[in-house]
Order: sequence, then C-alpha cells, then structure tokens
Amino acid sequence: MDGLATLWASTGIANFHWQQLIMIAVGFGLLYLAISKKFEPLLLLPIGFGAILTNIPVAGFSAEGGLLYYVYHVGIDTGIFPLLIFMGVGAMTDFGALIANPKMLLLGAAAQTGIFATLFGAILLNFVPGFDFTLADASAIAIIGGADGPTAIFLASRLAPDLLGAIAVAAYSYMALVPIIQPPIMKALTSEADRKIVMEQLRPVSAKEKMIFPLMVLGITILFLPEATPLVGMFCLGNLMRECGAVDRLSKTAQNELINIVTIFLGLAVGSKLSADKFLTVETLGILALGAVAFGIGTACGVLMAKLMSKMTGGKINPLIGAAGVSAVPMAARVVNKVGLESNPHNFLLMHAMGPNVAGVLGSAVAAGILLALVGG
Amino acid sequence: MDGLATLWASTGIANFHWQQLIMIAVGFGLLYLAISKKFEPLLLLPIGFGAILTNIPVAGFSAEGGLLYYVYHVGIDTGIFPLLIFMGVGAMTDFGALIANPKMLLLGAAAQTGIFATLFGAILLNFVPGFDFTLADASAIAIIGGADGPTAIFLASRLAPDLLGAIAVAAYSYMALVPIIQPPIMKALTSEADRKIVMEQLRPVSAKEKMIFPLMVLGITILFLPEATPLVGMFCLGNLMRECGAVDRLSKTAQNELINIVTIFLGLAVGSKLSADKFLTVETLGILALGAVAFGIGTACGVLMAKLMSKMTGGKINPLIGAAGVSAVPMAARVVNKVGLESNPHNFLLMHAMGPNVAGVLGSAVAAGILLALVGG
Amino acid sequence: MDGLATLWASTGIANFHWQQLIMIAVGFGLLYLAISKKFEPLLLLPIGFGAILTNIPVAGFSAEGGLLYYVYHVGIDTGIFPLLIFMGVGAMTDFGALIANPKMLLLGAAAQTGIFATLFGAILLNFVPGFDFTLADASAIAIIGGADGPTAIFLASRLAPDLLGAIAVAAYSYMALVPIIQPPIMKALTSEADRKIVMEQLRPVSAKEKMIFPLMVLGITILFLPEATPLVGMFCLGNLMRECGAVDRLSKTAQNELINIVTIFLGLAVGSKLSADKFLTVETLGILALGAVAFGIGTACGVLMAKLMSKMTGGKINPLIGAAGVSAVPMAARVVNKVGLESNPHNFLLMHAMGPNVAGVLGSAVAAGILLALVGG
Amino acid sequence: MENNIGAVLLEAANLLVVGMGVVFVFLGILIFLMKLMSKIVGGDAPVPAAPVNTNRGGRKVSSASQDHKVKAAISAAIHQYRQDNK
Amino acid sequence: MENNIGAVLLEAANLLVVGMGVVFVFLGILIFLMKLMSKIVGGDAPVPAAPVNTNRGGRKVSSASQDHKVKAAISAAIHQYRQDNK
Amino acid sequence: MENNIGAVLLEAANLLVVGMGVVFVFLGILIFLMKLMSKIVGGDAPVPAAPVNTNRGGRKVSSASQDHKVKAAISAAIHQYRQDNK
Ligand code: NA
Ligand code: NA
Ligand code: NA
Repeated sequence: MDGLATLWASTGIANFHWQQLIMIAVGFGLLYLAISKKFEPLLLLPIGFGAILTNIPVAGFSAEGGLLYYVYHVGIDTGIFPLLIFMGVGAMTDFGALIANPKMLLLGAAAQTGIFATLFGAILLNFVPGFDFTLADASAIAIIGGADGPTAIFLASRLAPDLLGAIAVAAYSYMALVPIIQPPIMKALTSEADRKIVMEQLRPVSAKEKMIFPLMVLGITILFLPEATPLVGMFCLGNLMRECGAVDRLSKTAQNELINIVTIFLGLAVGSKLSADKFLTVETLGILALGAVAFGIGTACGVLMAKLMSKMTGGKINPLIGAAGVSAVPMAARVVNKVGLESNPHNFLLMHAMGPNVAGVLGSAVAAGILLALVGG
Repeated sequence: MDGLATLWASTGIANFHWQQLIMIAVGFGLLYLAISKKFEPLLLLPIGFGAILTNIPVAGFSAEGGLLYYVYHVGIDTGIFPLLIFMGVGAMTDFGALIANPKMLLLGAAAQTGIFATLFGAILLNFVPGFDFTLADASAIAIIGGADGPTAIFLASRLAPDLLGAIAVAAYSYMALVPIIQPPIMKALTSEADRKIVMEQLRPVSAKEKMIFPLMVLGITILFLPEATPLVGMFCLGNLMRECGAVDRLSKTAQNELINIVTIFLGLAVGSKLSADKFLTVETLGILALGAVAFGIGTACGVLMAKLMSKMTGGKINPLIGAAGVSAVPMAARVVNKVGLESNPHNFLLMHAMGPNVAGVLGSAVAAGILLALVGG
Repeated sequence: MDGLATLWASTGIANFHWQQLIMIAVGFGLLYLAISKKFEPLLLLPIGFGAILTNIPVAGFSAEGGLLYYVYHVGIDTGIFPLLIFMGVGAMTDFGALIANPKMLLLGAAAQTGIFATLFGAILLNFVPGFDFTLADASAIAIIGGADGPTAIFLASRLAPDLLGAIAVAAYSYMALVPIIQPPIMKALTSEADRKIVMEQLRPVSAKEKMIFPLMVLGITILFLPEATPLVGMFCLGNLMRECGAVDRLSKTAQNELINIVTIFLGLAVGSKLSADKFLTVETLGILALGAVAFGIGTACGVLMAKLMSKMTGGKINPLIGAAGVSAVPMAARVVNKVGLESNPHNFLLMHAMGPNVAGVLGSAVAAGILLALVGG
Repeated sequence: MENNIGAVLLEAANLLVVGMGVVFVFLGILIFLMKLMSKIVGGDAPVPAAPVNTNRGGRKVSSASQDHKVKAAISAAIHQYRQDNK
Repeated sequence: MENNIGAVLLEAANLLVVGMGVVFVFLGILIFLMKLMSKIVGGDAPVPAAPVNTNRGGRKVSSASQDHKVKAAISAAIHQYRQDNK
Repeated sequence: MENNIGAVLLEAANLLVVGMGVVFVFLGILIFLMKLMSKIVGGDAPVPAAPVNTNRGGRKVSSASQDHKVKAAISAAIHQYRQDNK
C-alpha cells in the first residue's frame, strides 16, 4: 500500500506552509466581503477565489503550466484585460450629465489630488523602517485614490506588478467602502445650509453631443497625453459604440458577455497575485493605509473645490457633489444623493453627482497617463 | 494551362490516403450520431466536424499554423478548455437534492468502482498481443467510467494525449448510450419489489446551505487531495457564482455564452486528435470495449451499494437510484426515473436520483485527482 | 519642474509625424462613413478606431507589447478571426432560396469574373510607373471583387499582409457602396422588359435538405479544392449548427456573442494595419481603383450570365438577379429588389436574389481557394 | 522588366481562364449534386412538405418548433436591420 | 515482458484498493461535514424552511426597504432626467 | 539613505505639483471644447431639442419612408416564403 503513502505525501495537510493557510483565509475573507457584505462582488468574488486557488500547495495554479499562470500572463501582463473592462465600462457610461454641465470636470480634477498627495505620502512612509517604496511603487499605490479598479490594475501591472494583488484588493475594497468613508468627510467640510442647496435642472443633451464627446476626449488625449490613450482610447471606443447608434450589437456585447467573461478571468488573475510572499508583508499594511488616505484626501479636495465653485456661482452648486469626483461610479453619486436627502428630503442630487462621478473616471485615467509618462518606462 | 495541373495536384482526390478517408467517414458517422440520434450533440457535432477537418489532405488544419493546431494547443494542451467547461457545469448544477440527503454521496462513491476496476482491466488487456497500455494510458482510459466528459478530456490531456480522441469519443458516446446500457443492468440486480420502493420527500434546503456547500467541498479537496483542485476548484467556483446571489451576471455568462464558445472550440480540438494514425489502431477497439465495461461496472456497483443501503435503512431507499451514481447528468437520473415508473407508475424518482447523480460528478473528479496524484507527474 | 519638460516631450504634439496626422484623419473619416453614412458600421467603426489608435505617437499600440500588436498576431496572423467570422456568417445564412433553385449557383460563379479579371488588371497596372504588384499582391487585391469581407481579410493575411489594411477598407467600403455602384450597371445591361420579368414562386425546401447542403458543399470542397476548406469548412460548420436543430445554443452563440466579440477585435486589428508607411502609397490608390473595377466587372458578368439564362429558359429569369451574384449579403439582393420594383412595383425579387447572393459567398470562397492553391505557399 | 511583367501577365491570364473554369466546374458539380439530393430526400415532390413530415412523423412537432425558430431568426434579422437603418 | 505486466498489474490492483478507499473516505468526510453544516446553519430543523427564512428575512426586509428608498430616489431622478432630455 | 529619500521626496513633490497642474489644464481644455461643441451642434439653444430634431428630422423622415418601402418588400417576401415553407 505505498500508494497510500504517496497519496499522503501529496495531500494539502502534508504540504501546507502556514503562510499559505493565512492567504487562503484571506481569500475566504474576500469571499465573505463579496457575498455577505456585497463589497464589489463582481470583482472581489473571483479575486478571493483566485487567492484561494493560488495558495493551494501541490496544485500549482500559478506555476508555469497552471491555469492562473496562463490567465495572468495572457490577460494582465499584456494589459489586455483591464483595457477590455474599460471598453465595457465605456459602453455602460452615460456622459449626458457631464455634457450638460462641463464645469463638473473641475470636481473630477480636484479629486485626483488624492492620488498625487498619496504618492508623496508613500515616499514619506520610507522614513518608517521596513518600507522601501520606489517612485514607481508609490505611483501604483497612489492610483488607488483614483477609485477606479481597472485603471489601478492597469497601472500596477505596468509599474509595480509585485504589489498588484494588494493594490487591486485595496482599490476594490475602498470603492465598496465609499458609503462608510465619504459621509463623515462630506459632513465635516460642509454646513447644513450648504447641503440643502437645490441645484437647477440639467439641460437636455442631444444624441449628437453624446456621440462627439468620446471623440473629443480621444482627440485631446492624443494631442496632450498619448501615454493615457490605451485607457482613454478603449474607454472612448466603448462609449462611441454606445452612443453612435450604428453598432448596437457590438455595444451590447461589450457591456454584457464580453465584460462578464473578462471580469471572471481578471479577478482570478488578480487573485493569483495574492501569494504569501507578496501579500504578507508590512508593505501591504502600508498600501491599505495609504489607500484609505488617498480616498479621504480625494473626497475632501472634491468637496472643497465644489465649495469654492459654490461660492463663485453664488450658491448654485451643492458642495456635496464634489465627493463624487473620486469616481467609484455609481456608488459615490448615490452616497451624495443619500447625504443630500438627509438634509433636504426633496433634494435629489443623483443626476447632478453623476457629472463629477464620470468626470472622475476621466480624471484618474488622465492621472494614470501622467504617471506612466513621468514615472513609467 | 499548367495551372490546371497544379490545381489537380492540390485536390483532395490526388492526395488522399485511404486512412484519411476512413477517418472522415468516422467524422461523418459522429455527425450522424449527434444529429439524428441526438447523442450528446453539443459535443459530438463539433468533435465529428473537427475529425473531418483534421483529416483533409493539403489543408493542414492540425499542422503548425493551422486553425485546429492553435485551438488544441491553446485550449487542451493547457487544460484551460475542460476547466472552463467544468466551471460552466458547476454554474448549472443544483446540489439541493444532495444536500438534503448527504448519504447519496456513498452511491456516487460506489459507482467509481467502474473507474478503478477498468484500470485493472486495461492492464490485464496487455496480455492480449497488440495492446501495450502503460499505467498512465490505463488511467486515462479508465476515467471513461466516470461518465463525465470534461473530466475525461482533462485527465487524458494530462496522462495520455495520444489517446485523447478515442477516449473523448468513447466517453461522450457511452454517456449518450446510458438509456441503453443501464436499464438491463439495473433490472438484473434488483427485484420488482425493490424497484417499487417509494422514497420519502426530500427536506427543503436553504440558500445558505447551497452557498456553503461548494466552499466546503473546495476546503476538503484542498486539505486531502490538492491534485483534484483544478477540476473541483473550477466546478466550485461556478457553483458558488450560481448560489451566492451576488454575481448573477457572471453566473449567467458562465453557463451560457462562455460555455457555448468553449464547447465549440473544445469539440473541434478533440476532433483534431482523431487522426488516422492515432485512431485506426487496435487500441481504440480496446478503449471502446473497456469504456463499456467501465460503465457497466460503475452502474452495477452503484445499484449494489444502493441495495445495501436499502437493506440497512429498512427499505427506505430505492436501489435503482444507485445507477445514477455514475454521473452522466442528468441522463442517468432520468433513466432511473423511467425504469422506476415502469414498476410503479406513481413513483417519481427523479429528484432522489439527482443526489447520487451530482455526487457522481464529485466522485469522478476525486478519482481523477487520485489518479493524477498516484500515476501522473 | 523638469517634470513639465518630460511631459511635454511625451505629448502627441511634440511627436507627431505629418503622416500619422493624415492617417488619424483617415481613421476619423472611416468613423464618419461608418456612423453617418452607415457604411458597414459593424466593421468600419472598429477599423477606423484601430487606425486612429495605431497612429498615435508614443502610445505604441502596434509596437511589441501593445494591445493591437497582440490582437493582430493572435487573430489575423493566425487566420483565426476571419474564420470565426465565417462560422458566424454560416450560422446566419439561410440557403433555402439557393436550394430551391440550384441553377442560381451559375450566377454566383459568373460574378467571380470580377476577381480574376481584376487580378489580370492589377498585373497590367505594373506598366504604370510606381506600381509593382506581385502575383500574390494582385490576387489579394483581386479578391475585393468577391465582395466578402472575411474572405478578403483571410486571403490578404495569407498572400499580402502589407496590403491588408487597404484591401479590407476597400472591400468593406465597396460592399457598403453596392447601392450606388450596381444600379447603373444593372440598368445599362438590361432592357425595361427584362427588368419587368416576374419570376415564379420558389418551391418549399425541407429541413433535411437544408441540413445536408452544408455537408455536401464541404464534401466536394474536400475532394476538389482542399485549400478552400478553412473558409468553406468553418462556413459549413456554422451553417450545419444552424440547420441541424440539435445544437441551437451553439448556433445562437456563434451568430451573436461570438461573432460580435470577434468583430470588435478583427476590426481593431485590421485598423492597426492602416499605418502611414503601408497606406499612404500610390499602391493604395491602385487598390481602390482596382476594387471598384472588380465590383463593376463582377456585377456586369453576373447580369450578363443571368441574361443568357433568361434567354435560354424563355424568359423565366429576371436578369437583374445576376447582380446579386457578387455576394455582399444581403445588400446586393436588396438592391436587386429595389431596382426591380422601379420597373414593376409588384415584382418582389428579394427571395429570388437571395439565391445568387449566397451562391456568391460560396463562389468567392472557392475563388480564394483557387488563388491559395495556385499563387499561395 | 517589362519582359518580366509580360511573363506575369501570361500567368495572370492563365489564372483568369483556369480560375473561372474551375469556379464554374466546381459550382456546376454542386448544382448536379443538389438536384440529386433534392430528388433523394424528396424535396421536389408536388406537395413536398407532406412526405417529409410523414417520413419524420414522430418529429413533426419538433419541425414545427423548428419553423418557429426560423421565424424567430427572421424577425431577429429584421430587428437588426431596422436598428442598422435607423 | 509478462513479468513486467505482472508488476503493473500489482500496481493496478493497489490503485484499485487505495483509490476506492480514498474515494469512500473523502466522500464520507464530506457526508459528515454536510450533516454538521446543516445542523449549524439550521437546515435540519423540523420546519426547516421557517427559521432559515426568518433568519434571512430580517436582513432581506431591512435591506429591501433600504433598497426601495434608494431605488425610489434613483427612479425619480432618472425620470426627471429623461424628461429633460427628451 | 535618508538623503536618497529626500531626493525622491523632491521628485514626488514635483509630481504632485506638475500632475495636478496637468490634470486641471487637461480637463480645463476639455471644458472649453465641450462648451464650444455644445454651441456648434446646437445643444445650448433655448429650446435645444427643437433645432437638433429638425436638423436630424429631415434625414430621419426620408430614411424612414425609404425604410418603410424596403420593409414592405421584405415582409411581403418573408410572408410568401413562410407560406411556402409551412
Ligand atoms: Na477617479
Ligand atoms: Na462520475
Ligand atoms: Na462573392
């Protein structure tokens, strides 16, 4: 019966390192957050599952020839998966609210302060023993403040692949935590009177404007920031397919089956980066802390900018909508709406917050392009 | 007009080997079985078509640079296609009937005797001149008794790629033949009184139980049989997506578009292994014979185990449901139901047979893991 | 602030070559044709977008490691994308009208004269200084006359990859221009009396005939022209899935999600071949001119053949339907219907024109096979 | 070089003749086989739907559902067409 | 060579015994764990559907009502937006 | 090493200033262009839906009537085809 001995030698029990057990527990923790807490379940469920699979001893999911090895190298190493997700998100995004009120872009810009301030903070953290972030690491970590999952994954795969797992987990977790992180900051920086401001109805937007918008965004990105064109370009392609009215079957597929398929694989591949040696480090704690800081600063700067604009327009803008500038579509806009309703139960800010919300997506893609141009390659 | 001569020299007529003609006939035969006889058409149609394409002279479908060459190497050599199919099947499987009656797992275990007995039989066949199966070959052949297509393809791609075509064809053919193979065995091993036994209604199963189940299966597979985690893990991922209620759009895509796309390619790639030199051998006859034996033994052992359990529970279990333990979901369960109705027209065994049926899927994945651990690598 | 200098050095403005600007303008022009003029938008929109992306300086979409680099090499270099499109088109094609009236195949044959005459013309063009088409180039260009996008892309990727961009753009543009190119030719070659001919109702076609048809086409292609089996085989696979009634879920996926996904990527990859050095040449002008000639000759020969058949059958065939033999399904058939209605407002030729129309698809796939056999490899 | 073009021209002419010939022969064979098939499987009968249905008797219902599917396909196509032509 | 087959046969017999043993042990453990789970999450209770439903019911209703409010707000906003953009 | 961190800190500060500056400039240009576009394509007009609709209306109607004819032809043909294939 030496078969039994061989079999015993190949069990998980006989091969576990305690770090793998902890990482599998982390994976189950992510599944719990995804399923029970509804934390961005579409991504965190496959990420958590991938984290479990990659830490199974003997099975070799992420070893050469393993399933996750292939998925990671085909989809993330090449940058293809996040770009396809971005195309799908573009096909799902309605820029109407932003086109009706272009100034909202300033809120999407202000909220990016979270990114660049966190970059500075990450380097500061190097004074703490145990941390040694390069500028590339710091940039990849800082993009968590962009509150945009695919952008974070894309940039991390380019600048700091070793930190990708922690960065992606932090990005999606904080995006899910927006309803908890943002309201206190929003309330601290605004007065009750501010929050009661009713904004005037948005003007209607024509189909033609919606169709030209992605081309315009693409055009100026080409001119001024070509490093951002992979992200912005695929996003604009999706949005153009959505708005042009001529390729509805492609648009429908891009925002349904294609994005679903890619999401499953992207999640598994990100999870495969949650190995013990990469994740169970003090740097992960730093990343989680910096991510929270980034979200906070982004939210605060968005609100402050909105407050400034409110002053300058004589109180036509409710400062709360500045918080939506971090992106985290559509969660942040919903949080704005909810906080606004608490102060004035007849004041529906959702559509007004959608403008800065989608502006935040563009803003963080632009920030990613700047970081790629200055820090990358 | 030397163009005509060149063209003639490139016709199929001028280049055929008779073996290719026979294999193309085999391909058309598989199409006939798939379309007219409804033998597992979703797989046998693309397999048959792939068999035709790969045997066309001059066209080079399976030569380097050919379509089937790429599809095989990307999808089967890597093991990705069968694993994705397994994920989709997991997303389609309802374990409710098994969770309500966990003892049914014993039937799913008993039916795996077909696999291990056939392995022994395959080695015995080496006494016949012309056969020379290694232990790896024998294991890959024996898994046909698991009555599970993707498991058979996955194991064969790992242990005996040269036999993959014949093994896959045998597995799917016998799965389609379940309604013909099983009833005589079932009737021979049970009495009319046995077959009339009415089973008590299954208890309701909560959504929470269904959600925890795949995680539990994954957990003990990690602990005791990590070699089985590629198959079991992807199956559990699909099932978790189905049952958790948080990622319905992923679950829907996994069990529809994604599995459909992969099925087309998997079938073509399997068909590409039906080349004359691999298929027109005496070993193929051996594989077909052993496959039938495996099915028969699996069915018999399932029924006998059910009979034993019926005795021990004082006749609360209808022995017929043991036959469903081979898997071949849901065909085997339907056959049980039909044979049961012949003896007692008011006795609906379908839901009771679904328990052993899905248990059989787990059982053969576990058996595959054991074979990989002991014979593979 | 040397960051600003670095950033400026990486802007598009600082890196543009004027040729790239022109090619980006060409890309926007294709988007305009696709969206505003509805020129085959499903393909021309992604082609145009791909043309823009590939010509962005710094971004490196088509450089090694860029998105379009991967898409092109995975999908077009291998020939996989056009073949999958062909499978999807097969799954969308109803051969009923052709099966009811097999003689229509002669019209599909006659219209291929456009291909072979253009091949001759392309070589003739070598007398003009600046042109230097090889026989392979000429063949790839000539296939534009087949009025079938995926066939043109497949053949060009095999025989003249450098010309692929221009050939694909020409093929889809002229297919979209069928309503403008064909009517004058049709009217010039037919009399008012010809155009008034009412054709007798088509006989009903059984499901069995429809199911056997793709197998028969595959069979004789295997026997006589195996070089055409990649195209014809995948087309027949799609059509068999459609007509056999046993694999509806595969057929549905092939003609919807799968073809949509592949269309997006195919378009982008074709667009990536629209680089300045390949497209801004006098050869592109030659290709555009030859393509128009090919369409014209194909249309004319189809109509003339139909006229001959009309004479021989004593006026039972309306010569207009010959024009549909070029393929461009279903546009050409619709044009026939429209021109027919102008002469006789009660004469609906649509179903009669569908016969030659789908025959034209087979005809150009056959022609492509001949060119591959005689000119290729 | 013009001499060279001449040689290629000859080849192209050769291709023109051989190519069109083969296209016609190939599709001609197909015509012949299609007619043969129609005779064999009964598609040419005066009331052609009837024998087929009888032949397939048990599957009559399924062929009806097949029709249904064809109709669904047609209406899907029309739907798409309308959307394209908006 | 027959001697060789003999050795492989022995190995196959070994596999047969070990394999079936492990399959039964593995699925046996699973049976045990499933029963345990059913007891813990309450699936085995005499009227099993009830406690489970109550258990989840509380959460469901509260989250549903919360959801409902959000949905009302959203649909009001969307309605307004649509009218504006007509 | 702290000296090294100092250098990187300086670079990070530089990035903070340049980065935020470029983000604002970039999105500022976009604001300008969006307002320009709205003026050109008529989205900002007092009754903005009207001119746009008129603008596109002409095309829509003509293409609609064209569509109608084609659809009539198609549906006639399909009707005939369906009856034949019953
Ligand atoms: Na953002
Ligand atoms: Na099984
Ligand atoms: Na054609």
